[in-house]
Amino acid sequence: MKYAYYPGCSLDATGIEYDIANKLVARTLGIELVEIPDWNCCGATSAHTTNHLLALALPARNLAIAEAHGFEQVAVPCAACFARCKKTAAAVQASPDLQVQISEVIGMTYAAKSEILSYLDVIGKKTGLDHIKKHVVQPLTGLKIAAYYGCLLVRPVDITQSDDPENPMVMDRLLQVIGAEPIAWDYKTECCGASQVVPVPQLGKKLIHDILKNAASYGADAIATACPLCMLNLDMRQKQINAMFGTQFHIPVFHFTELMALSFGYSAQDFGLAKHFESAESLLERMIGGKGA
Amino acid sequence: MRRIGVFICHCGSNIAATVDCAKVAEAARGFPGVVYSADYKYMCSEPGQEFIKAAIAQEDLNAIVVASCTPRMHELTFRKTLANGGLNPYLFEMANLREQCSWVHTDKEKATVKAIDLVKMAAAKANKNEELTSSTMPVHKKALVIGAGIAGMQAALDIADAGHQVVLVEREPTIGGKMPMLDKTFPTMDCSACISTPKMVEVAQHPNIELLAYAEVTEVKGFIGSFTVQIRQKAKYVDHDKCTGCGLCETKCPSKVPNEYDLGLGQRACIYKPFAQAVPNKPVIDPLHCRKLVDNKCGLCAKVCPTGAVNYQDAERLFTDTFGAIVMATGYDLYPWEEIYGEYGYGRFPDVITGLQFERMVNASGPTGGKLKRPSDGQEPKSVVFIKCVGSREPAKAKGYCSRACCMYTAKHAHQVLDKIPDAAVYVFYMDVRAAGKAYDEFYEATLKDGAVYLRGRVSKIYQEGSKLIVKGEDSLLGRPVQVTADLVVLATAMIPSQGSRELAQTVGFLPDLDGWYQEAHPKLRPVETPTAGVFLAGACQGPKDIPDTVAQAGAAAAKVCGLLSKSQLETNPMTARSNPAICSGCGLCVAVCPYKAIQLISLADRDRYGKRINRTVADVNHGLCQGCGACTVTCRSGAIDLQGFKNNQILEEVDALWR
Amino acid sequence: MNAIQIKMREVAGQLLSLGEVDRVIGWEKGRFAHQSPPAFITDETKVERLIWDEYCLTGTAKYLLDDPYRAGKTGLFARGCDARAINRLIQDGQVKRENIVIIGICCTGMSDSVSRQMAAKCCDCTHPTPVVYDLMIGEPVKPVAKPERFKAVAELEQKAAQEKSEYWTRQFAKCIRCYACRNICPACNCRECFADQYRVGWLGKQHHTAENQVFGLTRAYHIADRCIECGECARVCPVGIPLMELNRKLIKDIQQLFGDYHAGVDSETAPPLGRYSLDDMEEFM
Amino acid sequence: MALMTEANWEPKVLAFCCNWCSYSGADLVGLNRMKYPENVRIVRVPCSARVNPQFIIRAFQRGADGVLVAGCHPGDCHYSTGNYYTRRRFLVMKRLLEFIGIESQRFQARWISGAEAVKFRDTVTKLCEDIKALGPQRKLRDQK
Repeated sequence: MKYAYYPGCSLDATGIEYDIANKLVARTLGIELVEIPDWNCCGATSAHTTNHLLALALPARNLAIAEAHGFEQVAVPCAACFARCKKTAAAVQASPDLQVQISEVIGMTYAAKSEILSYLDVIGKKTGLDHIKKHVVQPLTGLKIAAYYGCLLVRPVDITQSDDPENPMVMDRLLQVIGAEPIAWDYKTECCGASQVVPVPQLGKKLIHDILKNAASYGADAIATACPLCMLNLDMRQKQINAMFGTQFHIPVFHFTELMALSFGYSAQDFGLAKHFESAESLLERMIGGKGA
Repeated sequence: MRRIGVFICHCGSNIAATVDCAKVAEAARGFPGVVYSADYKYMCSEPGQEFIKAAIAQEDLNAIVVASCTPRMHELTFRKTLANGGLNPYLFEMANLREQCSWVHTDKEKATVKAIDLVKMAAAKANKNEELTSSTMPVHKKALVIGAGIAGMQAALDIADAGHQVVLVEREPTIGGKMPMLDKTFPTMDCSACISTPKMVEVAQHPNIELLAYAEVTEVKGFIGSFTVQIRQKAKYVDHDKCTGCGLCETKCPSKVPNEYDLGLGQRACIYKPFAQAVPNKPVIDPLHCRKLVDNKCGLCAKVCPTGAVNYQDAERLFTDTFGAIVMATGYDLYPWEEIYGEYGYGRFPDVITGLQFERMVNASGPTGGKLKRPSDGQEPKSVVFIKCVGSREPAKAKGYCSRACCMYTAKHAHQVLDKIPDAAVYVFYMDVRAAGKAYDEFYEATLKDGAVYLRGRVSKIYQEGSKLIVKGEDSLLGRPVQVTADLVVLATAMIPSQGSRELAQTVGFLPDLDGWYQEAHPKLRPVETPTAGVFLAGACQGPKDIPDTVAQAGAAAAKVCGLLSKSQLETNPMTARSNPAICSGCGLCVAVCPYKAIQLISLADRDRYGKRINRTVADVNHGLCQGCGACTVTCRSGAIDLQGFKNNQILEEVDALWR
Repeated sequence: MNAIQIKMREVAGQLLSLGEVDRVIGWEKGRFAHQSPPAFITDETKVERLIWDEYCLTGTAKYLLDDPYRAGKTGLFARGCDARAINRLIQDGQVKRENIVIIGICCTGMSDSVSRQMAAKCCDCTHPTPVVYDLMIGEPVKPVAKPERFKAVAELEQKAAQEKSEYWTRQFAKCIRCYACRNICPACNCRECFADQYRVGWLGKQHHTAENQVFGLTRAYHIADRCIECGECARVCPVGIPLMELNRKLIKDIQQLFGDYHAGVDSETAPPLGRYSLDDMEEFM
Repeated sequence: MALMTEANWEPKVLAFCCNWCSYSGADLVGLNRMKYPENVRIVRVPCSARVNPQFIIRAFQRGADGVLVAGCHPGDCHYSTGNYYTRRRFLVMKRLLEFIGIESQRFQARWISGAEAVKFRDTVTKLCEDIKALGPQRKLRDQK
């Protein structure tokens, strides 16, 4: 399988280990990821609060380049980028006028014909769980993991085409295949507070706290994410949360592809596990006898 | 030859001020077929009508045109005048000189030119008018009521009290429907069972009502006045003639299953009456769970029955009867919220229940004896959250309509919780409070005073934390998220048409609306009739309703039925479609467009062009069903099907006259 | 072509001799080399009359209506257009499927008797292979979309009202009201045509352009959602009125307005003007 | 009556109105004493679905300068579904008329309820104005 790959800005910076893990997983599974040449920022939350046309034109340019290179499918690892790309495609498909307007703005034709997939769906829906299972050499047996999807991967459902916006199961099934034990918990699709934590810290941090608390209450050893922003929030801010709420959370947070890479036999050095704030060392020690480290 | 008389009305100065009536009358004398014309101050007055009658006699007129006001006002008046004058009333035509000429124009010369044209058109049509006569159809003086909830019972009683025979069919083992399941009724808080069970008994004892519980309608043929209906009596496995209803069998039956009547909150035996006051107050055997019927084991009920009423060999029975009218009263079901509300846990939290389950729980004769208990642990809830509009007003995932009764029963539930558990906290998540009804808003206000906390906003998530339910939502008035820790959550789920109602509508011969509710013939003017003549609507099958509205509508439907059954013959409207078998080629295109299913293809004995005896297919219009819309006429390329009173040649003649 | 002709005679002979049909309708060689008129054969020894050449232009199905109540079964040679015509007649209740044995022929197109080029009606054919048959001669070909058959209509649509009016006035000025278009049309199967009903007065008997045009328009509307595009009307018109342009205009609009519909491709789907959808386009608000 | 010449030409517009909605809407214009041009002549039919497109062709043939078909709004048909057929028939017929050169303004279909007196008045007023601008209708006409 061959996909145009749109990493987005996060995967070039705070989420660089996600990018590395994605590529490791792709290599193992025989998926060819071709990075869209000369890609630009998707606009994320800033663009559509500023100018609607701009918010659509930014992703449209990336998607148009992918189309020009003949790609029928685009893989997007970041949930925010994914939401923006999907929204743009839907808007252009719904309005021929808008298509003309956008194509004029970006200086190339955007037909909105290619299928846009989150990287989670590429692995979890398009690749085949049986195929993945064949590559598992180091099953993560006994790892109680909370699969966390956040909001932008699942909502609005008519844009994202999520399997179930209230109780998605794609990542859960994937984690099960690599030997882990996904838990049934309640905060799978609650907001991680990404856009609140800077302007309204007390609100944003409460959102993070609630997610950690619910995961902990169900006995999760770790949390798996499919978005660099969710990852950053849940991982980086645990210290602040503990200070603010008087809690003692130290829950390792992973990109789902990191866990897959581990199960495929890669070691933590192969990607950037050391870049995480909450150390996973002792957990991995317990899990796979330090083979990961 | 038509000898047409034309009468121009001044309508005082209403017409005469803007139209030169004498000039119009004069011009009319030149129109084809017109032998007499006159103008007069008030044609509709007694002398005006006498004037027409006299002219009919003196001038030997055989068609009349009156040019006055709109035919919607006086067409019937003048038709009677013709009849009194000895002419067929359909040899009449009207020109609308007032509403559509003098009142809308000011230039007298131009208005007069137009008036002449209008009279010319009317005269041209009158020239082609034919005598039309009504035919009659017999009326079987017996009504069928389908569904014996409060709507069906009320309709049956009202029809029966008027002296007509009624057959009341109910598919459940007991009549009563949902109303006896309820505890109290808003806003008066009188006991629901106390007012509905006497009705059930009254139905059972009424000499004019034949009750067929545990039965279903399987086939309907015919039309208004004589519907031939096939009814299937399900196997009861208990001979109700022998059974005394002592209930011994129920107490001895060793198999227990969840009781549908208590919505799974309680249990029943496999030989059972749904509830204590069931009518008929005699049990049936549940063939899916009875050990004797499933495995041929047990047989205890037959052994203990003192009258030998249990009969495991019982089989269903089909029989046929003829009715003059049918009342649909099939009621509603509740939306299966567990299928789509992932945010409320897809039904996996036992302490999230529906309003109807709450009713059973709060009901003194219900599974908990009227005590509010959490289904999970039997504890008394101290914090109860109600969520309204679950499935209603939710076009994105469920139904777009409002279910109408939920605002009030939720207010009632809130009040009941506060009444029974005074230290309880009650929260109601709502979108709007729709309390339009007599004493409804006062009731809602009282509930607020009782201490119920109304939070305007939707609930986004319910999850379990320990033994508690965490309810997350929004207070949209404050613009803040809210979180409530609850012991019990009660959902006001949407009403949906009862299961199987769409198929039943097809059986009876009409179509439900897009949501599956039974479509009334006209939303304003014919709210209890269906487009199929002789089929009427009562209660929630037509759309969500509370009890008072249901009963009122049932009474209205009954009045319509009584009106119909009070006649022994029905006079049909003669302005209906006729098919000319000589021209009809039997293509059947007209059959499909008829909204009343009035056209069918029949076989006609004929000879072909070589003189050989053949049978060929032609369209045939049932004049009892046809309402005279004329949609069929346009589908017929050869004009074999035509509409009496608005025939192709009559309308073409009107068009032609304008440029003659 | 000869292989088809050999097979036709063989099949016809078998059907007649086994008594499965008591007549077959096909084509034979007429007086002129460039005409192959229909043949009606009841005797198995006469099957040699049947031919298959490039001038078998006439549709066979409409001949079923010449004696619709005859007792025996008819073996009907049917190309794509004839098969759709049969469906048309079945759907309109004019013939019964069980009374016909359809011998399908996969047709590659016929030649115009005058120009000797591919006949216009065959150039525009979308279903060369029969859509309904009992026996099949030849190799089936998939239906082709042929959107270009609407080209003439689309071009005319672009013209000014005056130009359009002049065009059609000129065309119908030629009409001699012979009704050949109606008589050959499988969708025109009324027992009594509106054009013959002088009592109702749908149409005057006078032969002048306005009446001719009203006839043409009315006929086009009558078959609007039921025309199977066999092109016979235009082919038989002795004065060459482009009748298929009117029919195609209606087919094009109906497809655009109410969704894809090809009359006669099956005998079940109701014609679009005999049904409706709540979501139909709204331009009368 | 003065002979109609080019100079004093007044258009004649034929309107087919369904009895239940549009005809009573037209009556309501009168009851409210609102005014519209004298050029309109109304033919009453039970339902807009009774209007055979052939009637429209006939009107143009005989000399109508414009034709209006008016019925109840979709969903409000007195006979439940009649106007849905009307809609299909005249969506098609309108295009056919344009195809043979009848200007689009000359034939219109409109949904006018029994309460929409203003809509009736405005519709026929606009129709008459459009037709006056176009001039007499000569296509499809009988030669006299």
